[in-house]
Amino acid sequence: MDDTLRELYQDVILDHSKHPRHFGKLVDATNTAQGHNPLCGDRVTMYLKVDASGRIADIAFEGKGCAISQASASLMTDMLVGRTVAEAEKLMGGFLHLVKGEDAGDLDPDDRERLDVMAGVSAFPMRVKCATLAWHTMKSALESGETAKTE
Amino acid sequence: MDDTLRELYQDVILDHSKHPRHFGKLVDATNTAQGHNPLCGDRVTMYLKVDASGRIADIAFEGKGCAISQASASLMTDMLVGRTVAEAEKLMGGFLHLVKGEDAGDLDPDDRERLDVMAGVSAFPMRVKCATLAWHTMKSALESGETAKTE
Amino acid sequence: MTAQSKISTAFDPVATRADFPILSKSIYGKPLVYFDNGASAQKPRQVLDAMRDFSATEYSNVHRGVHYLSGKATDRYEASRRTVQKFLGAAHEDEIVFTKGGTEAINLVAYSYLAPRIQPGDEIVLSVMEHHSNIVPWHFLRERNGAVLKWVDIREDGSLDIEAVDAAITAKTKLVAITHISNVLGTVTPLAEIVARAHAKGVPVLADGAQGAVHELVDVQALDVDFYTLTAHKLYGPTGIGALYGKRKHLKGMRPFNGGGEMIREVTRDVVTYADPPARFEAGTPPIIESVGLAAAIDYLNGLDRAAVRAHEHDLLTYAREGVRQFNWLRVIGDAPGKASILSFETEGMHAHDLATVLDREGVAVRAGHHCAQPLMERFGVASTTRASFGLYNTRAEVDVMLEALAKARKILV
Amino acid sequence: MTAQSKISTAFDPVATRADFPILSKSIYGKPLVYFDNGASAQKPRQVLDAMRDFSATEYSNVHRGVHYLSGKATDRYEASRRTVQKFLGAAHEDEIVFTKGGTEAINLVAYSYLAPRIQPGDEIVLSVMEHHSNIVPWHFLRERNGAVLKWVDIREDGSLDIEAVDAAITAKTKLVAITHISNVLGTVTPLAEIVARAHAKGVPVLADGAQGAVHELVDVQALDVDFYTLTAHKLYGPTGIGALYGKRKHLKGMRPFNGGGEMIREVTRDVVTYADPPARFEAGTPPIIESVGLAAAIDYLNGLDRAAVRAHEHDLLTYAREGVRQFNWLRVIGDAPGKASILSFETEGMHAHDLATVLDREGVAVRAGHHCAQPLMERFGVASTTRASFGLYNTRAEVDVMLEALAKARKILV
Ligand SMILES: Cc1ncc(COP(=O)(O)O)c(C=O)c1O
Ligand SMILES: Cc1ncc(COP(=O)(O)O)c(C=O)c1O
Repeated sequence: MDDTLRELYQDVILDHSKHPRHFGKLVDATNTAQGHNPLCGDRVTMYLKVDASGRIADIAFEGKGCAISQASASLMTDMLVGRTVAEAEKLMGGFLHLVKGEDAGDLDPDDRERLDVMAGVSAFPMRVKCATLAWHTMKSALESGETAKTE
Repeated sequence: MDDTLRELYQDVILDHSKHPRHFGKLVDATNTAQGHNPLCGDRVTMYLKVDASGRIADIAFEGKGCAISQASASLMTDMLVGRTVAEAEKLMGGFLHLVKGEDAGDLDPDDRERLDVMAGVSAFPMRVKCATLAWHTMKSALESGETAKTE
Repeated sequence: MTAQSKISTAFDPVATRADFPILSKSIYGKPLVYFDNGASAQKPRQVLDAMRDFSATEYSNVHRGVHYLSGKATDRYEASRRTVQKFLGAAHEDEIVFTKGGTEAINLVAYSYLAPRIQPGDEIVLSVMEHHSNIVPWHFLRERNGAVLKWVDIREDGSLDIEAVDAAITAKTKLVAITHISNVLGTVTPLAEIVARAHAKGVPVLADGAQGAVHELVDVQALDVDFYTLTAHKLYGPTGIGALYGKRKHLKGMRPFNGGGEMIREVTRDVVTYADPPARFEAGTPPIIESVGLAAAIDYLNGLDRAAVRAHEHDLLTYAREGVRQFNWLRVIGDAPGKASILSFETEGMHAHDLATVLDREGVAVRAGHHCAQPLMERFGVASTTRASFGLYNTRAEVDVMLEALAKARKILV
Repeated sequence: MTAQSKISTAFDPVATRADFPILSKSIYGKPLVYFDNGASAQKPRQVLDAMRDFSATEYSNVHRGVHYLSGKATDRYEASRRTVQKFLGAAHEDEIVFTKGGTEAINLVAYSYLAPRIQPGDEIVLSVMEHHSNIVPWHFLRERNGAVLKWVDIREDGSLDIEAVDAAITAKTKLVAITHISNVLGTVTPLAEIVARAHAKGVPVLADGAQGAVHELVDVQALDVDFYTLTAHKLYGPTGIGALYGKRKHLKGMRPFNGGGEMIREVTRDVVTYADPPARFEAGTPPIIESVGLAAAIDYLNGLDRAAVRAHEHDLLTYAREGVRQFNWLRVIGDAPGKASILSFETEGMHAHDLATVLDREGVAVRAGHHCAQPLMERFGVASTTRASFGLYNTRAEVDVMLEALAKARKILV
């Protein structure tokens, strides 16, 4: 059995992809964005509720995609809910480095550990875009609500 | 000195090209055609006067071009004037074979000898079109008066 | 096992493998099993050698030059045209236009033939299994000229009902644009019949031969098709070149597509007149070296027993089709009778991309995605499929590797 | 004499000759003297090797594939884009669109940028020394959209008067389309100034860089030019590929050119949405192997001291220019200050084709004809010229061979 494959498709990932957290719509979203991965045609829609204090009060996502993109979206929503926008942005920055096999910077050790399940993607350059789709879409949602896509 | 070159640019050819016979217009032409060699941009216009008995009573040509195309046009007009259309066609067929180094068929020995000055062209495949331009144009003029070109 | 062993009337796929340098490659320590031929085929050294030798000994720009190399290069380029002419069974060499690929060949017809003939409301008939190359140029005519696209559905097994095509052709139809072979389903369309039906109503037919020229023995005169396109890189030839076959009567009446050198008769400040076909449609320096590669690829194919190659590819398809029956989580999409060696499938609970990633680690290159055929994906209600497309050099043993890899993927992913 | 001897800051043309296999060829028993570089340059083995190695080890179709070879090929293709980006000094890689050649690059701008912006009476400014590639696409817009072509004359020495360009730009001008270097005269146009003048009036500028990219060190940002085109085969690279540089702001607003795979975002039966640049303009399988060849050609050039190459080419031009002064029957056309290494001339009493034939028999490859620049021929009142265009591998000794051959031709032809 191929270790890098096992590392990529570890149980946490498969679990997230099969039972995605925060899957669905938010009727009272303050920010939304759509993401699209032209490589595989995968799509994701992000719904956010940012409260007056700049905290992500609620999150949901919809979309179809591969295990990596679904797991990544699920993990992200799970981790971001309840954080401030600034915290979310720091985490997102760290993640985008991590999946490319780059230095993720000084993340909180707990966050680091949770994100680490996605680190295996860095050995699969063709799949990095799958992992980052949800995160780029989240960024768009936070910024402007415009359509994001992984290039 | 390169023999094939001398053969190509022999005195008869250079003389014809510098002093083309039948150069000019025919005001009372019965058939005319324009020819164009897209390779070099050379052009020729043929003017014919075919009489009631199907004889080429007069011929003239105008145009600019390289020594080969000018000489060929001059030689052709010189040889065709006074012949019947049928005779002209036979000669033209023979010439088109000759310049490609193919069997020219059973030409009249005198004709054959006069045409032979052009035979050197067959060693220069890039220049065959220069030699045939006037002849193709003549063919067009005889047939329909449409624009001819060497392909 | 040498390239020279192809002397029997049969065909030895194992022997031909030696001609393709890339096939001896390992991927993550596993032998490469290249099943992405539908996207692009690998190239035999005969093609690579021909291009290199030409570049190193006879290269120059073509046409309009008087010097030796210009003559050589022009001769080779025009000889390549005749090679394509014979390969497609065209009556005249001037019916072959070199293009940058299959896509450009179709666009050329859209821009130069159809656009000036379209009135708002005029119809273009096409099937739901077309490749985007045979869809988007017609969408342009919809967007820009008011054309209407009339879609012909296919049967559940992927086959095309000739009556459905016929029914779609009306008095407003200006062109039937149909693939010869579907790049996703492998379906071979009944091209000669489609042409007969269309011509009966006075409508010309363009066939997208990107896949058809690879798997079928094409005779454009027998098919009586008006336009036929091919692309070299799927035909074991180079990238950067394809060809359009068009009947003389059509090409003669078409306006130019790109403007530039070689396609003009005369240019002045005020007017321009155009050269005859095929030059009219070959503006600029053409893919000269690639034309030599395309001719070498065709020569290579002609050197094989093509009927035997076809039988071999069909055997691979049948073998693989049988092999995947063991997986009750796998649904094959496209089972039309007589289909070409392309096997697309959907896998329950596994996304095509994840599957392709696992297969890749086993050395097996398949394609996952919409295969530039989104309307077809929609027709079957899938976002994507996994596709194994077999080429002449593939073997049953390779199919076995894929089958094992599929079973492994199931274990990892579900 | 080896390829490795290029370590000094200077440049050794004789050493580089070993890199070009074709240069050791004999023509009719005479060493090849290749002076037809303006039409197309020869290719170093570094380019041929790169293409072959890539084809034999990393080839696959690009984009959308998940498997290993697809990733490799995509990486190489996109790396080639960055190589071109750096070569032209573009700010962003998505400003580089791969095309089939220089001609297609200009046509892309005509079809996708200008056509939808032209109202009848709108003007396009161009010079009388443009190549047909930078004329005919604009004639199409005249024929089809009612555009007016405004021709800027040149001075007798072939130089361009910036005031004449400025004067031609009016409130109706939609584009200035101008060559960077004339393929007949060698004239280098004052591109940065032209751009400045045009921009002052709000008019964008397209520069035809087919020759400019070969002889000048291009920096599109410094030039501030809106569009810049190049073609690989003149740049010691392969046929079948070229590139368009376009400013982001322009490309983003342009409609697609060819329709097909890779250039879409989504295709349904009813609508189609398009990908962002550069993908939007790269329909179908692109010239993948050729992109590797183009990058290898640029790498090759970058490995030389390009300023020294330029100086060398200039030396050849000066030497040849001096050399032909001995022939009182020869008139050079184009003597603009600072011109590139292209020497066109007319010969009294000898037609260019006859001359070229004699030169060919001496092994000297020159071009004879209108050089796809008929309006320029008309400007100088000639039907054709003979053109010697020098490349980096040419030498003074070769110029001597040509000069002798010219004298010989005179004897034979007059
Ligand atoms: C059926 C079909 N048509 C058209 C094309 C387009 O060919 P190309 O990408 O070479 O232009 C392809 C391949 O991509 C194809 O499979
Ligand atoms: C100045 C100029 N522009 C455009 C072109 C066209 O380039 P290509 O033939 O590669 O398309 C050429 C060369 O033929 C040229 O010299």
